[in-house]
Amino acid sequence: MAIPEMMICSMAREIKDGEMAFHGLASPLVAIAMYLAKNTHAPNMIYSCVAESINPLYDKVTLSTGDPALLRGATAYMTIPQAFDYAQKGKMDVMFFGGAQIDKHGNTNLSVIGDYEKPKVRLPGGAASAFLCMMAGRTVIWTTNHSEKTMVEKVDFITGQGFLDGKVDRRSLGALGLGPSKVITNMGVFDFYEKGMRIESVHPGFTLNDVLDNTGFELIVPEKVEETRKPTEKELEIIERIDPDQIRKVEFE
Amino acid sequence: MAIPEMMICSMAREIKDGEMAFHGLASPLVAIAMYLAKNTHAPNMIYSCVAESINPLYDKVTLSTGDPALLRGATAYMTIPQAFDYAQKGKMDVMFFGGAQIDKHGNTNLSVIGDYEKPKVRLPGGAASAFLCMMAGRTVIWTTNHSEKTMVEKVDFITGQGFLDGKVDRRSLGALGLGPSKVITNMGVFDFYEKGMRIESVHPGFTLNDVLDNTGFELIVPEKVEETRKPTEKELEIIERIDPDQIRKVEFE
Amino acid sequence: MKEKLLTLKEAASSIDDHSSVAIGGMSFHRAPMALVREMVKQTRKGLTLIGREEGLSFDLLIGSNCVKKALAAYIGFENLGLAPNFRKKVEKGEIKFEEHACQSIVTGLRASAMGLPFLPTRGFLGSDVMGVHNGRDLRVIDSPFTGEKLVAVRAIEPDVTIIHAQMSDPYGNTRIIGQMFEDDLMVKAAKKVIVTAEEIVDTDDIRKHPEMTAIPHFMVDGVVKAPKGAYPCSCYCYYDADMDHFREYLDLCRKGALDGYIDKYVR
Amino acid sequence: MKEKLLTLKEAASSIDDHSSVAIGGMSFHRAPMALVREMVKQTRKGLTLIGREEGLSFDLLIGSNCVKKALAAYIGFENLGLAPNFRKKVEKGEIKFEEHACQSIVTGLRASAMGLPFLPTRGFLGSDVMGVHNGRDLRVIDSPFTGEKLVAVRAIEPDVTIIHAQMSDPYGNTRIIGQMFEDDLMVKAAKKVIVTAEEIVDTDDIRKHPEMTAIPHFMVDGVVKAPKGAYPCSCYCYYDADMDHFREYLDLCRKGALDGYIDKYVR
Repeated sequence: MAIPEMMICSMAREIKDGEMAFHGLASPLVAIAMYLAKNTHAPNMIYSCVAESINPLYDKVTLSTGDPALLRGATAYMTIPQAFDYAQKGKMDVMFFGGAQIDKHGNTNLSVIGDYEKPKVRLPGGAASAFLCMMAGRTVIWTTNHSEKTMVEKVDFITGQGFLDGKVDRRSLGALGLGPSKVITNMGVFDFYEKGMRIESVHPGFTLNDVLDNTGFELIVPEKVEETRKPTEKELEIIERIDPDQIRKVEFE
Repeated sequence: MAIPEMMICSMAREIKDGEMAFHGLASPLVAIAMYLAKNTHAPNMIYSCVAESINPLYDKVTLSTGDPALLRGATAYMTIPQAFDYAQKGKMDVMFFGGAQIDKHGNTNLSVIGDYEKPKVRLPGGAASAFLCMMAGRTVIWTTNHSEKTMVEKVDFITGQGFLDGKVDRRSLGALGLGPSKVITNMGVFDFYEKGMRIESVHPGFTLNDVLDNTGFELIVPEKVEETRKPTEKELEIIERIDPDQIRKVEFE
Repeated sequence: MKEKLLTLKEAASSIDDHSSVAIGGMSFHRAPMALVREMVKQTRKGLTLIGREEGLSFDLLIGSNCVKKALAAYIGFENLGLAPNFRKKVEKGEIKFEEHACQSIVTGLRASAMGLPFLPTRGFLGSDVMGVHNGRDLRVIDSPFTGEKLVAVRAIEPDVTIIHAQMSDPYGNTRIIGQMFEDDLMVKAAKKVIVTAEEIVDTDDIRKHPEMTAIPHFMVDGVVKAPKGAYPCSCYCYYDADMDHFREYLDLCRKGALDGYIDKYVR
Repeated sequence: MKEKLLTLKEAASSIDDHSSVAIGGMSFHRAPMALVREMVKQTRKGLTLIGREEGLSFDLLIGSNCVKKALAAYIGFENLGLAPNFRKKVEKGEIKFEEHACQSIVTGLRASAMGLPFLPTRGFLGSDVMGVHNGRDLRVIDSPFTGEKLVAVRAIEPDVTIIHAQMSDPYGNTRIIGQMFEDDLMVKAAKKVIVTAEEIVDTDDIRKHPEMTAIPHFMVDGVVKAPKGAYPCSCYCYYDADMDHFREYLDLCRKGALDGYIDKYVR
């Protein structure tokens, strides 16, 4: 099964028409998903991104999702500080974040494996996470590496806030947004039910047991586990058109 | 005697080469003085102004000193918020302020004659005064109407901070700048000596007694009262060139 | 993107009585005068006006009894003279004026544009402008790291911001040519935004120079085609300020004949 | 205006060991790489690097033992992989990394650019990023008017900011085409500024479009003519990022052969 396309389509479905979505660096799957959403069910979504561009008209997705080329054909130039100001007014609807670790409460870690001062692995850092995870209307978390090492009981370091310990009210910490709405992995799509992570659907090619065996905490399993909806012909065509160079596969290598 | 030119030349002399000077609205005398300074002794001064323009190359001074035309030929566009940021870093050297009332400690009033809540005269407001009088390296104050009503013992309302009560240390109130360095009127030029206002020079055509009789507080009179240096031919020529429409006379009408 | 074209009449009607309205432009320049005139015609009531350095837009609305309060750092006509209606109404106690300095207007708008309840500034201490606000909108604070005294400025969030620009597309992607005069901050700070524009252009034209879009479409609620919409104020690259018009206004107002001006230019 | 033209060598020499240096650009884009390489060649020591989302500029200086501390929100090579030298040096405890989020870098630079000791921001609470700063540079405050909890960010004032731009005149009037990437904030925040530029243009050209001057001359201390000065990073409208060069860098570093890279491209 074509997992990149499956993930892209799942991401695209998280964007509603008229909403503002934002992607950061190292996010070709998200960039393609945003393009896909805009060219299918969400023509009025506002595409904003780390390339400081609003509604770009680019020909094809770039390996760097901060590429200056994304400015061409945009309806506006909006700097990162300006975009963050707008997010701080509660007007950024959806933000997508990757996580090297993702825990059962939707917290993400892009900082360190191990101790902060003496890390086993120093990761690149969370970029906008600690800010936007509290500001965006909701966050969508993704990983292309669904495994016990990625999907963990508790992240070593909370870079991006999910539901934290699962008990605290995010609003009491100044959150403007609701927190993680979905986790999209190479194996399935997950949502949160009473602050626990729940299986929404499993991608074709994987079984429920694949998912459970590769998750480092107890997932909530619904009565009926759906299969993730497959990309349509039209969706695949749009994905291929915007990504002829197959950049969507880089993260799976 | 040509008082507008006398005042313009006195103002121009307050700008040192390399300094950043700023003018606001309703300031044709200042605009001409800055132009004059730049074209005589201070070629490297930085001309900044409420028209959000740096080093404009305008042909002639405009009746509105916030005229968009001042942007033409500028080396940079700098918004008011950006200019204020720069002032807040202590990097704006000289600012010129008019005053409907000016008191012996160099405080200025552009707000109200009488009580704030029930004013006898509601003046236009101090524009940038309450901020820039504390931020600018020094302020130069002017009036074209040197009289007992203008030059008062104590302003009815401190819009722009001078030396306040003459005792308080401006720095204890967060001032980055030294305060008023000169007061330039239609009758003379004044400086501050131990926080009292002192006659520096009297314009040709006026006597010391004219000045004293028209001042509502006790001026410090130096041993020798100088006559203000007259504009040179070159200065007059530059003034005429930049102000062929005689806008410099408007404030005297 | 959603089309947002309105007539002047519709735009003015969409501004509620008793709302707070930030007005773009500065002094004689690029104020949204056509919309202001329409507001006068529709006899808006009880408005709170917000601006930095203002002239005719404020004085006309004040003189026409549309205003209960104004926040600004300067209201006047530069070297043409004082603002006659502003002056008279304040002196008679008929409107309230909360005097700011430019920086507190800028800082309050910036705070709101940034989604913050306040921002700090330097300056102000020692000026009686602090007393006007009496701790309500300007308050002395200690800087958290350095302990310095700064002034906190409360966010200024206008109910509506109205500006005049050179160009907009039907969706609100707006170009402002030349000076910005904080129109961008007023837009970002406001709950609702109306743009009047000299020209309505195609989005394809907007896309040729995204860096020229001062205001992105999603910040705008209504777009009005209003050629000469800043007149008698200037509109950079389109027309200069008509100083004779301002002189006529001032002459009439000083004679107590604002009605004559309104009959001639507003109704 | 004063001419400020320097050679790359002079510019790099003017950056003191142990100073804090903010580096412009973002990720693979418009970092001042020619000047960074010259700094490596001159073996600067003990630098504190400041940036938001950084790649080769940081990793090369870190790998070359020029750095004692870094402040950033991201150091990596996007989908090409982790930053090998950054990772190794932090894991070995050889450099200190103060992890920020983008917004705290932006806010700290903004504070300094505005001449303020701090600025507030929302967010951050609940993230372990707060703990990294332990109240030193990020601190919870109560908003003065509303009582809300906000985070105060201490001003970030680099000793030196280095950026690469498309054009500058000899005095430092600098045009940046396309994305700004906070280069303007870094410049305004810094004590000293060096601009490298693809082209040195006449001031007469600058004066034709003042609105395109991203950085006015008086904020700049040194100007270096450096064609291809961002390479292998992209420079919008001049050249794209050379991804093969980045791949070569990463391959060599992963093999422990940074010296080979330096021999080939730096010395």
